[in-house]
Amino acid sequence: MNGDFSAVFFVLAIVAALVSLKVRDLLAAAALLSLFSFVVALLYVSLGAVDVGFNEAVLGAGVTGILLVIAIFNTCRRSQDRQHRGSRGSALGRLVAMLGLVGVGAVLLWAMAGLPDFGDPVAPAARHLSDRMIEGAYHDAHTPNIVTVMIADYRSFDTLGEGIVVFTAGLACFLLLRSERRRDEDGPGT
Amino acid sequence: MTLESPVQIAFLAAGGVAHESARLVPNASDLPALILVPLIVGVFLVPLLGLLRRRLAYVTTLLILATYAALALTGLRTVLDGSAIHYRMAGWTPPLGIELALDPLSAFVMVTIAVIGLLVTIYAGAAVRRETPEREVAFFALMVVMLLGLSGMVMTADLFNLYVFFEVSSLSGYALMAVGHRKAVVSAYRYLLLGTIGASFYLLGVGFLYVLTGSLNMADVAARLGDLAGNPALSVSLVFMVLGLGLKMALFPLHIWLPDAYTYASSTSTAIIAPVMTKVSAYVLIRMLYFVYGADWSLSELGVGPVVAWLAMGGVVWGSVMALAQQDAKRMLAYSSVAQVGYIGLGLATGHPLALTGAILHILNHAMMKSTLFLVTGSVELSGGSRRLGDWKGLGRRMPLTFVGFTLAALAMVGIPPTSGFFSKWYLALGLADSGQWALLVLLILSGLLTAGYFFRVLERVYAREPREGAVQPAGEATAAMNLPVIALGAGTLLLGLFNAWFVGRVIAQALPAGLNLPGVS
Amino acid sequence: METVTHFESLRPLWAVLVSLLAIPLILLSGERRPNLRESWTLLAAFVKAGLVWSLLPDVLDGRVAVTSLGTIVPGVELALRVDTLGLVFGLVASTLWVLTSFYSIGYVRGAGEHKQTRYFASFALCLSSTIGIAFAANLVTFLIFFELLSLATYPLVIHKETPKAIDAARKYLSYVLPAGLMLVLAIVMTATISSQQGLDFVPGGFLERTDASAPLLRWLFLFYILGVGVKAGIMPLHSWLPAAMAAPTPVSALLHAVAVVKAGVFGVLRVTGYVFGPELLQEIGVWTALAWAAGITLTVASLLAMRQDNLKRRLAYSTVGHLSYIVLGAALLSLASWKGAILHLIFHATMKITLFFCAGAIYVRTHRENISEMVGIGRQMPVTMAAFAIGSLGLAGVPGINGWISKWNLAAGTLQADEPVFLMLLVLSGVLNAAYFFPIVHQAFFRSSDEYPRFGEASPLMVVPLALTAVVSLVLGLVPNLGAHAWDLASKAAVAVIGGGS
Amino acid sequence: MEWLHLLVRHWAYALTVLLILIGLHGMLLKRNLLKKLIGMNIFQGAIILFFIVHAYKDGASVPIWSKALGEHAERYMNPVPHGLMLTAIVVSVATTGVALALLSLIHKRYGTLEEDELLTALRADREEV
Repeated sequence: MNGDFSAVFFVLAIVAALVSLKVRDLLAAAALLSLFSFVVALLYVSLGAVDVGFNEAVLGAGVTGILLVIAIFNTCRRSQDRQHRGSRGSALGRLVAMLGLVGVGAVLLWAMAGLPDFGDPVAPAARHLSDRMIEGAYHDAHTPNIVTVMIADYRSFDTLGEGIVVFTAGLACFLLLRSERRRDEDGPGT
Repeated sequence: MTLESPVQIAFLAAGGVAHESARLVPNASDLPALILVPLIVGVFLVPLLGLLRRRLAYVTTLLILATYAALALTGLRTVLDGSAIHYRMAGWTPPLGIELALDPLSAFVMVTIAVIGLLVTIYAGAAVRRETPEREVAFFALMVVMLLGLSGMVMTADLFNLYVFFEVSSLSGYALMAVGHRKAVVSAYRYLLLGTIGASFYLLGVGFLYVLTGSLNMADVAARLGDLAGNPALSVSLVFMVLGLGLKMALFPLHIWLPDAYTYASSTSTAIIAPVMTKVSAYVLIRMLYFVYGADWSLSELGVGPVVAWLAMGGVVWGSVMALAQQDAKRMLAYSSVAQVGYIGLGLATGHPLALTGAILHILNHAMMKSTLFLVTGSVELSGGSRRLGDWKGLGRRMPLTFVGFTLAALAMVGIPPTSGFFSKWYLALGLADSGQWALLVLLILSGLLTAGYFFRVLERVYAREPREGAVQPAGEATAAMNLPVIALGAGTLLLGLFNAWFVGRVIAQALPAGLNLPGVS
Repeated sequence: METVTHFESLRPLWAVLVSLLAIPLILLSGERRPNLRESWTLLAAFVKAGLVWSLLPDVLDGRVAVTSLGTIVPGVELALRVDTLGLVFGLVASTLWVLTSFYSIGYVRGAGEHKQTRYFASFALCLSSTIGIAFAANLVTFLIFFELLSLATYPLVIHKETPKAIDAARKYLSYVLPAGLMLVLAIVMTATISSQQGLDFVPGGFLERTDASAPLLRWLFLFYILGVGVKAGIMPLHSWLPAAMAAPTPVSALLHAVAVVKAGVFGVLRVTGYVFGPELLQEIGVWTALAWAAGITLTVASLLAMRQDNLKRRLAYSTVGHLSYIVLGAALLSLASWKGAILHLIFHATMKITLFFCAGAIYVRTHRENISEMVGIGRQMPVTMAAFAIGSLGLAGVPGINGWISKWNLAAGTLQADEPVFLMLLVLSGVLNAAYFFPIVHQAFFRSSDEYPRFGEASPLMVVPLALTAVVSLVLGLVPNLGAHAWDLASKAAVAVIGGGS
Repeated sequence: MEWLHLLVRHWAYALTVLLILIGLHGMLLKRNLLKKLIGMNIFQGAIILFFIVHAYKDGASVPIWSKALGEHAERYMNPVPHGLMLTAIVVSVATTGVALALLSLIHKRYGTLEEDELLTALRADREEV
């Protein structure tokens, strides 16, 4: 795999993200978000994370996109993205938010000096746990895909949690959307 | 592959239970997993039985939480000698696999969650049916899910696993927060956005830690941090942890989601979420600061301690002042939560064993007080009253039992001895004094006045005023099932206060991180 | 110095608990069975007084009863210990509660007060806290009961639930709660700097010069005085007290003339004598500040008292002044001044409660509160007004009544401490006392008014207690050592704190 | 100059940071609630990317065991972040699902997803529970 090749996907992803936040047609924005996810999925693959890439393509680009589109059809298509009408509180809020963004960016860039180089094969993360998994996975589980061994065996508890998260989302939607149906039967809310 | 783990765990649980019945003694080494089993089973069992008969959901939840509470108490008793039980999920040694750790601190928080969860559930039987009609099954199931998520967060010794359970509890929390008042959906949405930022910041912090150490197990990470002290990336990881957890625990000024969310959610939602959700985040922060990063480096050397301490104090003052200005009981309590979380933040940021003791004690303490108070607002509303404090005049005579609980909890909030509220502040104050933080000490003491201001205002109305014409008044006393938890929790604050020395000596002294020892406790 | 032995006993604990246990019984009896309810109060009052009195022989023999209830915070026990000073306060409060209980019954029934159950329950809680304060063995125990007392008094101040009462209650809280917090602050600081672990009260003080720098100790002393000084009515912290006169008169009589304010004064004695101790106070030099605060308070309060037309308010200002006598005695740190202070703690209680009882009796009979409306009342309520005369003469320091003895000792104390200026203030204040009390007595007996219908005395439930306290004041003035051995107790406590020599 | 060096060596990280900021910007400053959600997706995607970027090893292959590569750890990408992020992606989609349920409720109740209009509507909504 060639890491430098992924630079292209990076740039594409950034463009897709920016445009998706910019456009006022929400449907287009949703489509662009799907595109973003898809590009990111390609990026994952180009970085050697095939499983994550597939997952992102299916869930990120696919499921999220579809959910968004359904939601948009149920609500409204246009985003006004209007500049707020200058209430002082919200102007202050924007200022604080901007400052927060700048702060987060600065802090993250400052961290750069302490991080191992991109692609460094002897970085701590590349050695400790990683080595033990790569060397032990096939031996332990007789499955060639190390990531599969990891999520299904070494860290199966995470996967249980993941299952519960999905289940929770289902329950949450049930709790929320069911209520609305009842309200409709009662008559439209004001 | 998703199915494999529940099966594994169920198998494990069956094994554990069989073992137990054979020897009539719980097998202590299985306890960490065993405690979670009822909740994991409950997540699936509650909706399943609920589909059969709606009422079964409530009963099942009650049984499951009772089992959970019993197990959590057993767990606490087992580790009170200061030991810790480590359980390897699926049998893999950490850091390869995920480890659950039951030590005095996690057992203590677990018991807090369990007890509050159980008592609120007793209350919820009637309340949920009224507040979220026809959706009790989902409501109770989500409640169990949330408690599972929180318990997972408390027990896991793995940084990423903690994130997963973080999200489990958050997602169910968002949903629970969205039922209630019509406006609740909007506040829940805001909560979701900010909560996601919080969780993601935490994840980012984990990312940095992983990149620097190559490990995810807390103990392992802590051991491998040794020579990284000067690394900016390590500092940044801590910053994001504090920001992320600060958001979830509503540390000032990251509390902005809280007042609306607590005000508009249904009374049961608030009563279950307000006491435990922010506290568990505080607990995780304690874990990170003291057990992973090490307090010497994180609080003192990096200077996070003073910053968080002063922000927390800012939260105490701001929350109290805002609470003073509220006319809506729930909103007042919500702001008071901001203030009370400030006390916890203050204690954990000071780095002094006594202050940390105060913070840990306040976790339980505030959980009890706040759930009592929110339950009382719920009782008033469900009995036909209003949340407007102006309409609370004369309620003391109309709902005498309910307001016994309220009064006890309010006095504890103000910090009148011998309620527990006094003692958590006492330890905080001792810690601040001993570490020479005079300014914070004086502010801490004076903040009690603000709290007194908004609670005595209510007590005066409740007991010494006549209801005005046309006030929305409750029909009468709440039901026994609603009053039982209220009184039990209110009395709990008194008992915890009277026996705080025992409690601190037996439980919290064991829960303190190594190197921090309480003076006067052997 | 004689030897002191300690012995375990549950009597101090029962003395605290007995009125606490009466509360559920009072609540259960409720408004529907007032006689049963009141019998609980009376029973508790008698048992409590009996328990406290039973400790008197022990204390006189130098044996100190101790009850330990286990650790309350690490290193500090929740413990009761009946030392001489504590017993003095306990005797005063518990004995007067018996009389006040009878009087209360007469008063609330006569005045037709509402929510009488809450009233009696709160009263019982107040008494438990007061005895707890008296017997507290260490600072933390003291603090717990001190705060409990603040809280328990609140329902009594707000009792009438009129706008005036509500305002008074707010004012009361806004004084005593910050004070309580100051006390917490002070105790936290003490726990941090002191080398003594248990924070136990020690005659002569347990703080030492080496514990902290002098400025810090001065701050600490200030926080203590702010903490206990509000209840002790030291100016400018006094103004809750006249406002609290909105409460029913028995409350004013027992709590705002005896229990609550004396708890404050008692706190001053504890802090000066048992926490700091005379030596340390001399060294850091704060005693003069306290003495001046007390000296100014007792003068100004007497002046203000003259301007009050409302009888209870006048008595309240008089109380403020007399509390400062005690504070002054404590601050002067001499043997005689301490003896005088402790004696005044007892004697002022008997005299002032008489005066309040009288004010209440007049109110119940005539519904008049203002002095200007009480012209000639002595002819209709002769017993009441005779008692009033005894009380006020005593407070003014007329020989033969017990106030004279304590004042004499205080005066001697100023000379022992070589501070004659305070003697001048004492004398001046005595004159002012006379100036604001005598006109009341004079106009009651020697001026007649035609506007009165016939009133007659109030119910015996009220008249007997007030006559009794007046007689007690008189008798103690002649034989101060009778019964409670007040003189011996005061001497013992003063010697313990100041030491026999100086 | 040193900064530039750093930037070159960490270009992938720097671009990830940029994505994080874009996502956060959308969440915090967009006035449409759905746009905020899109921002959230970008933000979460960027954090996932952060992990994947740090799993990359120069000259390594995908973490699937093969005889040709043998048990030489340095020849495979770091599988740990990959496994973690599989979970994280699911979590992020679940969150989006709940958020969308909330959004449709908000729209049903208040008829708008614009923050400004929503604030006005909320202020007008005085209904007690």
